[in-house]
Amino acid sequence: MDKTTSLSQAIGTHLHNGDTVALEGFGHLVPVAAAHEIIRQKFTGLTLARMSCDVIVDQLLGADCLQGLISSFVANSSAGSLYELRRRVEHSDPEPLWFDEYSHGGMVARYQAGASKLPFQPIASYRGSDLAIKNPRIKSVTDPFGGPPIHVVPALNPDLTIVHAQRADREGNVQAWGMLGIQTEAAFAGRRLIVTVEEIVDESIIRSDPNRTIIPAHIVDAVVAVPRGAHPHSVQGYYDRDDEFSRDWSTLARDAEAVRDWLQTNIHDTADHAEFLALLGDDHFDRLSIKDAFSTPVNYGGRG
Amino acid sequence: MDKTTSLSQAIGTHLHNGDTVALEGFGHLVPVAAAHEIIRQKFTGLTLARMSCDVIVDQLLGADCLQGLISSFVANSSAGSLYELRRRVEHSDPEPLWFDEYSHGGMVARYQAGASKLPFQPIASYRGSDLAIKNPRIKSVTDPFGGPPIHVVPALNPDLTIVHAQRADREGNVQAWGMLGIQTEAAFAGRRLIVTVEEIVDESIIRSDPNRTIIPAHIVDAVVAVPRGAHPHSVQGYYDRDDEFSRDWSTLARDAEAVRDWLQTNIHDTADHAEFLALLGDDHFDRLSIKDAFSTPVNYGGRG
Amino acid sequence: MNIGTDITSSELLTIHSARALAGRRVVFAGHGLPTLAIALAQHTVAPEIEIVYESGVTGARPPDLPRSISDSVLVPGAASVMPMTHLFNYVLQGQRVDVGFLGAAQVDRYGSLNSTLIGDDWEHPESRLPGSGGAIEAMAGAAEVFLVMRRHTPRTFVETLDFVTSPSPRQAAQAEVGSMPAGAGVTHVITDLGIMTRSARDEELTLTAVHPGIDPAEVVRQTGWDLKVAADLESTRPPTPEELSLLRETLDPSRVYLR
Amino acid sequence: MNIGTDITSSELLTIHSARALAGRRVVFAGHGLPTLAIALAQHTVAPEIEIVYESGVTGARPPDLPRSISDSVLVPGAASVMPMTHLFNYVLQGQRVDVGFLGAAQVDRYGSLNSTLIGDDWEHPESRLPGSGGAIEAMAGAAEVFLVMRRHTPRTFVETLDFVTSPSPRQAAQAEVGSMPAGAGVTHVITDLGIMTRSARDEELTLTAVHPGIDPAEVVRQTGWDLKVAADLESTRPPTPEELSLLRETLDPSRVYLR
Repeated sequence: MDKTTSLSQAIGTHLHNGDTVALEGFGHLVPVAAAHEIIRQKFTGLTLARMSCDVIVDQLLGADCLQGLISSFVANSSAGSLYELRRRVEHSDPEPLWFDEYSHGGMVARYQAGASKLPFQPIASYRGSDLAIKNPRIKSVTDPFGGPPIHVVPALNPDLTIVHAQRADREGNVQAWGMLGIQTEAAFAGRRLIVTVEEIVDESIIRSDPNRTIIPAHIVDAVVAVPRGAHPHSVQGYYDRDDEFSRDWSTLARDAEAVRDWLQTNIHDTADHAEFLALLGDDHFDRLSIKDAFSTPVNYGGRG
Repeated sequence: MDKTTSLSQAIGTHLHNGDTVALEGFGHLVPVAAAHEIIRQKFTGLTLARMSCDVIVDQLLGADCLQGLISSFVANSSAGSLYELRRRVEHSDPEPLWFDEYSHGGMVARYQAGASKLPFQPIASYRGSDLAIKNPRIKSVTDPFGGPPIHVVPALNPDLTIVHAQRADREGNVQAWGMLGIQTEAAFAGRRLIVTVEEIVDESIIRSDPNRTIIPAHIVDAVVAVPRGAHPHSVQGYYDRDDEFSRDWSTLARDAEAVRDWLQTNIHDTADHAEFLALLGDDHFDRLSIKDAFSTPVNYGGRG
Repeated sequence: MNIGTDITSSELLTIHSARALAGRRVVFAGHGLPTLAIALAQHTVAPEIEIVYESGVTGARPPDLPRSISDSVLVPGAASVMPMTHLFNYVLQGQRVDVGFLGAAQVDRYGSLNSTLIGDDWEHPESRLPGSGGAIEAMAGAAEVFLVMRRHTPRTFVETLDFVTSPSPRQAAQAEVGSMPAGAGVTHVITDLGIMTRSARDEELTLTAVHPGIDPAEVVRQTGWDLKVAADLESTRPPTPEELSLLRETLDPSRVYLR
Repeated sequence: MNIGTDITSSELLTIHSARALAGRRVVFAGHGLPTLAIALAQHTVAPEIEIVYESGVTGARPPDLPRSISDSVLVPGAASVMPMTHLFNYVLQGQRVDVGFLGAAQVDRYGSLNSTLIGDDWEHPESRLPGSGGAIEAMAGAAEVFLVMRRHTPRTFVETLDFVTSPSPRQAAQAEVGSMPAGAGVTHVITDLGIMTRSARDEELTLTAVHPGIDPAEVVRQTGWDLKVAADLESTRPPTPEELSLLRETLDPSRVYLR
């Protein structure tokens, strides 16, 4: 079944106001273009699940798409603070943000339980942490094998998961390499799943290396070609991270009005990701170019 | 650190009588040569952990290496019964076998908990199964999130895990492709870890494709080159399965005396795996040859 | 040729198993005949089926019929090979499978299955069988389970299983602990005599079709419980020459499964 | 040149952090200076170190200093890239790490860390910090934790943390629920003033060395609790020209971390 579609169509079909949506990608393969399309379509009341926050969290907050956040790291990586997020958390400005906080290990466990249709997942690291005291969703169970009680975190099953990858075939078999984050688990945990990719490739390429597939087609609802869809994050083998963009954001976002202006110009006034990229300028990706380094082929040969 | 050694040295150093040893590999990449070396060195009182049994389980039983078995499938795949195993289980002949039985899902969960240093792992599939009633190690915990009580299986932490793979570098970064079974989890769950491989390759080959690494060097104690170390099972890209061998075993093993004779000739009277293979004959692997099918290289390029 | 007389029981089972897959998409293939049945379904009633194997392989297009679920012939050209953790946790327990296709040594009237032992003592069985493998997980996680049984006899269709390996939803509901199965349990049983179906949790398997020439009374006699027979009992449509030719000439010419 | 006067605080911290890694093998690198310190250690006291990053990369040999733990420059030529489930479950929780190398906003006398907030209300903090990331897991799973703190002040070395993100083993022992941490917690704290160490669970951080020219009384004043000073307090050995040259010319020539 051909599941390719446009980003606008995919988001419009599979996302609804009030949904919990997971956008995963750990500093690499981040579904930025998809986040922008969510802003463009003016969704509201969403709860975002995202382990490690970044510019898109500030942008979704600035666009008033989010009422809640489920996360374990709320800075802009090494680039500084996320000021929209801080205004919401520190001053309820312009309104409070429901923040369901874990550690990375806790988020990994929540996605795993969600993907596995288990009610919860045990985790060994929370004894003595104020996080386990403050967050009422971190609970404990007794150990029937005689050890001390152990903490458990609840399953996370987003209404929609969106991930970005290097490539997929038209059916939605998705391949990615480099740092993989929690994308496979987030994908299986989601009730619906959209995958954006740098390129749609012929299935013969996917099928020449089946161990490279991180998400099998049968759980994918829509697959969308969105070249440069992870900028300002990197895509291994395609383009480098744009640290300047991320640093500039942390400066710009100190001013709420500047965030509004940026969103108007860059998202609302552009029709799609291609127009967004055009604003960056034709040569913007020149300095983000990468040096090729190809894998040694392996032999999948069998009887035949 | 160079961790390459001989199979005899690796087994002699890292295995002890009475240990629990995991030999994993799901009809592919099975550490057969390592099992034979355990027989050759006449270990006793071992408990074997192995999800899906096969000829090596019958051989280890026939050689009186095992007092216990932890498993979830005790037939010789599609080739028939394992008669040494059946004699032990059905008739305590020549002596009883402690059999700790699960489903495949339960074994997966046990290895995961072991690898994760959790006391147990929840599992959703055991309600109403006699297995959960008969096996006292399948227990339950209450669900603090309001659902029904859920079954849990205990962590499995073998004293020694042995797996077989296509290739590794001398430090022990292990790469495998094709069907991967539970090898990564068994490796992390083990207190010690031996890896046998079809070939030791230069680290530049491993490092050209880091996502292909299924076991990182820092958990490996010994790495041993054992070409054709998985026969009669297949190794993707190297050789096909030897179904005739497996079928013949299920015939031969109906007679306990024949098993003893086979072990004497093929294991005890051979110095190592190379001598074992020599008994099969020079042209034995000709009919197990495979047709090449190489993966399309991917670009790992980054800044730099 | 008179296809009515030289059809083997294996062929009959495979063809009716394949037909039952019409409209299904994600199918989990257990050991044996199911693999062949799914291949036939892909060539006939259900081209969109994605087979998922216990070994983690999805979307396989093997040049040869695989000799087992872990045959490496499944891998070249497959769409994905998942780690076993993903297959068991995310696909089976994760309730991503539409049909789990299983075999068993014994089945009871609500579709509980025994693939563990014959006898009355788990520790010292008369006859030790393979055990669960992934059958327990397929039963608990798949939306429905199809069962193929080579021989329909009172020893295989029993009132009380010697061991409940994979419980029916009804059996699971009677237990006190654990998560309820996600699906309906066994909905189709295909045997050498006919086809039984059920759907609701407390519904028994009902004989809904017999193969041509089979007396329903004989099926009842060969069943270890008082088998219900549907009022509108049908006769199964005989294998077509196309189905037989696909099976014999294209899918299993060396008769790996068609013994 | 007079290396004593033009050494920056970052250089000093990095060099002493690197030295503390002598003899260690598997090291987990948090955000920031730890990455640079480990690189220096690999070039000097601990060539066998295998760095493990939160992003799943092991055995990285980046041509450039990575700008963060998720910089894709870490990947080409690395020994492995693990899925995040393996990194968090099998490596960190699996107790495979010898040293977790962390930073924090606040530390207390037993080595509990705060990287979550400043203020007294989790829901409405005065200042919201990044949060745990993987710090809680590194603290709980690593055999020991090294802490590097850029500024040693009474606001960062406090009697009571505003929020206990990553608890010391002593703090964990006082809780009633959960698994005890596997390791010793924070064993080394490297700051711009000196070095504190501890080992046993109920042992406080003790000032064991000060940098040349630093008065130990000043360190005590800059600490928010009554800091113990070792009877045999040492003066740290100044950075060597080799260490400085490696740092400045080879490892971080563009001063990503050496600000």
